[in-house]
Amino acid sequence: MRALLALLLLLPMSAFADTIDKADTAWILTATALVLFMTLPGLSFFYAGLVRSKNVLSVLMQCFAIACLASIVWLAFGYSLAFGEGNAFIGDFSKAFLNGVGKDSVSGTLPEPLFFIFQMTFAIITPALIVGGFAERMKFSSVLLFTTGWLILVYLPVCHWVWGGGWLAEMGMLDFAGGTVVHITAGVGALVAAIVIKNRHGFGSANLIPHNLTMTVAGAGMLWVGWFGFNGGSAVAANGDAAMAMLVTHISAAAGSLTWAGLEWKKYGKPSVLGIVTGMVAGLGTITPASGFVGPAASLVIGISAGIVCFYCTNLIKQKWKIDDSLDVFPVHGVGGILGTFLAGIFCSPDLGIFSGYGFGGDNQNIAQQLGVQSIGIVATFAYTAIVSYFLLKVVGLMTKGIRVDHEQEIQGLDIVSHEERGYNL
Amino acid sequence: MRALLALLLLLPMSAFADTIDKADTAWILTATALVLFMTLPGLSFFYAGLVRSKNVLSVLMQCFAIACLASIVWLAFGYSLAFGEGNAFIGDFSKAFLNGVGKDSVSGTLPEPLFFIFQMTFAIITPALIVGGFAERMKFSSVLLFTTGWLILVYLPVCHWVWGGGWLAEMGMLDFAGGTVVHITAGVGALVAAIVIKNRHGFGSANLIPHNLTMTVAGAGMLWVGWFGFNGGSAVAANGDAAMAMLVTHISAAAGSLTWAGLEWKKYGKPSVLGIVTGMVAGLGTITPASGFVGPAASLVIGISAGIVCFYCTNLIKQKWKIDDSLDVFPVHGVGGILGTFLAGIFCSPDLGIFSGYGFGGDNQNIAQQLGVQSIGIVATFAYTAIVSYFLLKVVGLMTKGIRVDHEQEIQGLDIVSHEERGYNL
Amino acid sequence: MRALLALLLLLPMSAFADTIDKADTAWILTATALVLFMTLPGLSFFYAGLVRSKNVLSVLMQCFAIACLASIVWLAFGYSLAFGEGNAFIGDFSKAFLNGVGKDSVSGTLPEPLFFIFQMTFAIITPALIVGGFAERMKFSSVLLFTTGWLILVYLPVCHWVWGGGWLAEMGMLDFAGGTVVHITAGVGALVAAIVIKNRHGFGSANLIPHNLTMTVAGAGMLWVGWFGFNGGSAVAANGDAAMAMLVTHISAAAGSLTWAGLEWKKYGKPSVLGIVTGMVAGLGTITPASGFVGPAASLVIGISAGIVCFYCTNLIKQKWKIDDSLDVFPVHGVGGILGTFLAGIFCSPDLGIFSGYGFGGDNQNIAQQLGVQSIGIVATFAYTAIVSYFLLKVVGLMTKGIRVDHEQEIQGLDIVSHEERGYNL
Amino acid sequence: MKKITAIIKPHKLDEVRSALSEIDVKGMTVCEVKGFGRQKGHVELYRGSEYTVDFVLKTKLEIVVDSDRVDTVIDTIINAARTNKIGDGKIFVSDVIQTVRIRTGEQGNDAI
Amino acid sequence: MKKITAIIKPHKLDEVRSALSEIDVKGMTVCEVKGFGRQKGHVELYRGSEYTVDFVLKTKLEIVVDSDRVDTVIDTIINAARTNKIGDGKIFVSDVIQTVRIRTGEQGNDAI
Amino acid sequence: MKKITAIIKPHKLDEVRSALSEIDVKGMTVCEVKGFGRQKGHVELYRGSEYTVDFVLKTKLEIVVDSDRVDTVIDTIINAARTNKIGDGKIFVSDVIQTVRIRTGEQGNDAI
Ligand SMILES: Nc1ncnc2c1ncn2[C@@H]1O[C@H](COP(=O)(O)OP(=O)(O)O)[C@@H](O)[C@H]1O
Ligand SMILES: Nc1ncnc2c1ncn2[C@@H]1O[C@H](COP(=O)(O)OP(=O)(O)O)[C@@H](O)[C@H]1O
Ligand SMILES: Nc1ncnc2c1ncn2[C@@H]1O[C@H](COP(=O)(O)OP(=O)(O)O)[C@@H](O)[C@H]1O
Repeated sequence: MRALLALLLLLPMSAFADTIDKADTAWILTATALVLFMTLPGLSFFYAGLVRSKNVLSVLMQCFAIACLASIVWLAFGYSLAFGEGNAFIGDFSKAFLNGVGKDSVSGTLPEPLFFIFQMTFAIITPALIVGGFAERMKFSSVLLFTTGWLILVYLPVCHWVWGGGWLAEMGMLDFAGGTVVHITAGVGALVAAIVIKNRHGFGSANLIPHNLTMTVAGAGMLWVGWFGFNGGSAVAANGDAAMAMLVTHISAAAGSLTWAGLEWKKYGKPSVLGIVTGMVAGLGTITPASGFVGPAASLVIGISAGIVCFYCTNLIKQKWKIDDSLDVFPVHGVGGILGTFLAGIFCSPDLGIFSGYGFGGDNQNIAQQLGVQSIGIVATFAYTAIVSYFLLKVVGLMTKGIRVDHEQEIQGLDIVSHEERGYNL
Repeated sequence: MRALLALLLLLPMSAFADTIDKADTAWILTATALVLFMTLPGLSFFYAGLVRSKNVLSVLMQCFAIACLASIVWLAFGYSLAFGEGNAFIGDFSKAFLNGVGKDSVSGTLPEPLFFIFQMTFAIITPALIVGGFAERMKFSSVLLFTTGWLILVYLPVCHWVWGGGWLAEMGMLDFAGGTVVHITAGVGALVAAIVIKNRHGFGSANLIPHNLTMTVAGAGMLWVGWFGFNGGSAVAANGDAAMAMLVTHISAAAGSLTWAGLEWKKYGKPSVLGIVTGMVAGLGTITPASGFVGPAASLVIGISAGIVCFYCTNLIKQKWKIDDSLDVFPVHGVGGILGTFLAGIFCSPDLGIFSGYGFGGDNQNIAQQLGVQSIGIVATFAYTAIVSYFLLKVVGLMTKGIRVDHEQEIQGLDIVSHEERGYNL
Repeated sequence: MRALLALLLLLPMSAFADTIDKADTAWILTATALVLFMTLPGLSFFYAGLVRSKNVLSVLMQCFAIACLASIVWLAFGYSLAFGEGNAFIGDFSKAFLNGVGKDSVSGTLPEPLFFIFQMTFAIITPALIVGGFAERMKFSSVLLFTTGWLILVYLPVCHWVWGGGWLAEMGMLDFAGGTVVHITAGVGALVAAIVIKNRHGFGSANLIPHNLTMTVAGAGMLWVGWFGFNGGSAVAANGDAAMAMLVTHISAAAGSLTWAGLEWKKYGKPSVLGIVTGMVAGLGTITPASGFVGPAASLVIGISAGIVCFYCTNLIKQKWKIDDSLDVFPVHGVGGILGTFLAGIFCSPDLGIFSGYGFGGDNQNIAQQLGVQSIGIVATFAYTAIVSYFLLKVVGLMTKGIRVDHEQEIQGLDIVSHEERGYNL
Repeated sequence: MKKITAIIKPHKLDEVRSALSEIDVKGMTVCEVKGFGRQKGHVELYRGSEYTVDFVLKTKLEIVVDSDRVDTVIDTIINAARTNKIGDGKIFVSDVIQTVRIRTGEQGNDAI
Repeated sequence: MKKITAIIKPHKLDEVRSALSEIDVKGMTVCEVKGFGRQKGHVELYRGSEYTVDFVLKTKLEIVVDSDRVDTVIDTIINAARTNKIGDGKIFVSDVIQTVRIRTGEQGNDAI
Repeated sequence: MKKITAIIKPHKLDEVRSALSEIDVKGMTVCEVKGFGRQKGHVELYRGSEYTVDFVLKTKLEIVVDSDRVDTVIDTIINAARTNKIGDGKIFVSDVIQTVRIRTGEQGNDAI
């Protein structure tokens, strides 16, 4: 009788032991849609509003084409290299073309095809983020070659290191939703691309001002909403973890926005809409690695830090260093990713009173150890991304006879030059 | 044996007794994203398209900044004052900064952090709605002070009265998703603001026409979709209640749209796109308080009434009374909220044949009793909101040396004056 | 004891036997929002960007009004005629005005009101798709009469044939999410409308170019995201079927996009953003009927075929046949629907190695049999739709004294002529 | 040299341009303008509020030509732009003292 | 005939147009332009980068009138457009040799 | 007084404006126009349909100056706007009879 009871008590569990949780599935189906929405139209609109109208379509086209290419690469071998067994540095080809993965395959509590597409949306947005670094001047063929190569040579390995059971995962590095995997890699990639391709013609003298800030604000709103799927979905379950991840994400975004706008108000006399949405992206990017590990009070601190640090870095790079990372990918995403990955190592600590988080990663026992691991992850990712991106750009330059359109074409604008279309015929 | 069986039959229930329902969680995670989407970019775009292009960014900025401020207030003490124990009029500070609320805290069948952010999205959109009343002429600093003060002094108490176990809740008042809490408060707040700040320069003579109706239509579509989360999510469960709430919401929106467009066609000879989307908002706002309590046939009646009543009220206020509630917040949201709160008291009755609903609130036994309660709620909310809004505007006026920009600035437009940016550089 | 155990093992099942699955409910609530999002603002923006600015509002208005009308028709008797018992050709009026359907009614594992609104979103988008065929020249009254009549006379019967247990369903025809029900009917309806109403003034000579491609790209992104709900939701469950449907949908979209852009690059020297998003729609429309029946490798083939076939058909119809199906509804949706319905009959086969799918429909045993059924479905739907659409247009022509605005009005643009509004006052 | 300024209906631009090309007019400059004249604007209604739009969209062409050709050009424009409805527009002629081609520095009739 | 070109502040357009209607000016053509003059533009800031917008939005009116009426028209414009702030704009007068109404072919003062 | 009308390539506007500021030109009015001339437009392709865009975006400057300064101004514009490619544009000069400053009522050269 006791045995029976025991058995019965196990029933609901065991019945679902190697099967899926449908509620988790419902949420991740949604989260997948939300993260795709972040790129199309979200990010592409955020970026496209910031360029001049003669280049608006080129930015939309680049984001769109990258999304398509990344999806095919992900199916062909990307998923397998990132999440396949493999070794500490890279996966293998065991799941190329989803070999052996069917409707009934399970990954955690999800159908494996769902885990595949959820992760795919991250592989889509990361190279798309880089577009902001070289906007308004790269050849379309170079864009495609560079971003595809970059996805394969940078994103897939780093994703494997951190999320695919690679060496950083083994060290207990904390990166909940991609502060390192997504934002540091994209930020550094954009910075290197901006340096290699050089500044836009007229940078520092002509008025390279946003042609349509309403478009940028639309994209910003979509990014914020979509980020709920990005961070909340990274809990890979419909539960309190997902809810808390969404909560801290939201608070950090709000805090980052207000901080940036406040700094502008103080420094320049007026807060701007571009400022507030940039603060939002900074807040969101910075909380990303920490979102599953920290509590609400900490998220407020993280958001405010994001606003301050990214604000000053943007000025530093554009005004001081005169690097034309055109849409400020590095100071916002790269710096945000670094800052957030670092702060995750502090605020995950369960011993900070109201600022406490939900515990250290791996075998780490205290903030110092965790920060050590986080720092190794940051430095390794930064260095690896910078080096690979640099050589990749050089190789692509050889393949496409230079990655930059010529002077006349830059003046005419990429919409006509690369796509024979114009954005507006009002 | 019988006992065992009984025990076993209880198992699935008891196993989840003080824990969350993951399916409900999955749906409310989504609904939260949908309601945020209503404000950013939804509502902000709906509104921004209706102003002149020199003020487009100011509207977007105001909605965005309000969303951020409301989120921080909600975390700091807003949630606690609205939903904390407290008394019949206001909650307490027991949950300030989510004190004592963690990942594992439960509220109903949801993780409490999820209930927190779901409700937060309502606290975001309500003050944002008021922007339409004073659009194109209020100082940005006054906007921030007024809306934040209003959130604290108006929204939090009324929310507590109706949803937080306050005195209206105890009387069995029915307000499913915020006809009173959201739409009446916002509508009245906007009306008072419009009266206090006075009409826009040129009101009644110059052509204060919408600068971009495509933007307004985009916002309208987003509002409709997001409203599924607003009303459907207010069932706080993934079940037939949520589905029926979404169904009646949709029907009322469709009916309101067609009614408004039809009235225009009859009265002015042509139906307009601004008319049809305004009818949609009227239909949505009006069904909101009723959405969980009424059936499909009643929703058709509610939608049609919304179209008619809000249509004539818009004319009344703008043409007759010459009040420049610039984006018609009161006639659409305020009147819709009043009408819907009232009609909810009728169509909730289970004794109306095909027009039957799902029962009265509290101890109310018949339509007369319920309408009594609904009317008390409407009048109390109207009066309280009007008085507090009025004094708040006066106080803010003292703090910011007048809430209105000067004449020259109004002519130049708030985008340059308040934010040193322009929306379009096509 | 054995009996008891057996009974208990059945418990979880039987407990939910005639009740809903909340996780499925959570997902379909979301999917419903996603599919509505496809029409408003998705499709309406996709289309509106493609017309000239003097007609932008007319397109938005038409899509919006159709959505409203279709919703009311669906409530009144549409749902009942499509999904009510009835006979092999049409349902009945048993569920008119949702008679007898309440919150607790169940359909499959869903609350019936949810099944109702999910299906309603399909009844909304299908007639809205047709707008592209007669854009920029049809009277608004004719649009309303034609599309409403078309919904009743074409959509409802065909929906019943395939999904409501009608004669095609009985033959085991495979149409997962509407390749035939939605895309063939809409494509053929648009083609017939284009032929009957004749070409736009200036077709072939004047520059009838898109007035705002950024709007079209926004709509495209929304369509892609929303299509996750369209195809993924058609699994009517939150499980591996839904996930795999979403996966193949995504891959086909990406493959269609790249194929179309690649063909342009080869043929015209440059890939265009309008090309890539058109390829996306082709890929999405074509995978739709197949999405629940095929695997990832097959979806790659389907997407590529979609890109090629729809690309050449677009040229054929516009350049060769000189038919002004203004926004290319037939070559993209109609042809895509036909192609996909056909290919579903091949790639559903479980015997194609890596290209295998998930089995034949009904009693069909092999590809030949299945293709026979698919072809019957295609031909019958094509012929029925063409004939009914033609006569309907003629009748509407009589009722509205011609379906086309006069020459002067066409030149002035429908926004002013039909709605007395202008899209942009920048 | 003379400058011919023509205000025409926007949808007539393509026809006028072709007609001018045929009589070998080599260049012109076009600007979108709003006109006020006998052709009345219209009333737009937004949520029941009437707004009178006094102005009508027009297209302005400026063509500098050798004085000899003024009449031919005017006739050509009239033929192509006329719809016989109010609002067909006007043609104004004025003197041009000097013309220079920026690229080459050529002056006078050579520069047109 | 003379052409009066007035560069005014955009928000003054409606007042100027009404004032001109009252003195029976039958037609005019309006164009949105950017002006550079004593009134300075402003500095816009995008993410901390300063961009100087040298130009100020202005509205250009072109009115062809009988030579007799030039002074009345100029006075009317000045009265309606003046705000006494820098940037109120300028009025230029030039000669028009010929005017033709496209619809009817009428010429000269009849065509105005 | 003379009016100098220059049609230039849009991206040359900033250079031309600076150059004119340096020779102390105090005011000008700028308008976005579409030009037709030796520089050909381009063909756009939308879903395989070819559309010829005959017009090229240009910027029109109007500068009223004292007659003495016409040549200096023309030279300055040419120097700043020339790229030696087809489409660099044209400069036209015409007479201005009168100039009035709206703000002050000043007339003639004082008003420029
Ligand atoms: N006196 C004028 N000065 C400048 N432009 C004028 C004048 N009269 C008319 N126009 C322009 O010509 C256009 C057509 O004139 P209108 O009086 O409407 O018709 P019509 O030329 O057929 O008599 C007007 O919209 C305006 O742009
Ligand atoms: N010399 C000029 N030629 C052409 N347009 C001019 C000239 N000077 C001024 N303008 C136009 O007049 C507008 C107003 O001139 P501005 O010097 O700013 O103010 P004010 O007329 O009050 O002195 C300028 O923005 C410009 O469009
Ligand atoms: N006869 C003309 N009348 C008015 N504008 C002209 C004329 N000829 C040329 N233009 C303007 O000058 C621009 C440049 O002329 P184009 O012939 O293309 O090059 P270029 O000046 O180098 O020979 C044209 O785009 C047009 O705006």
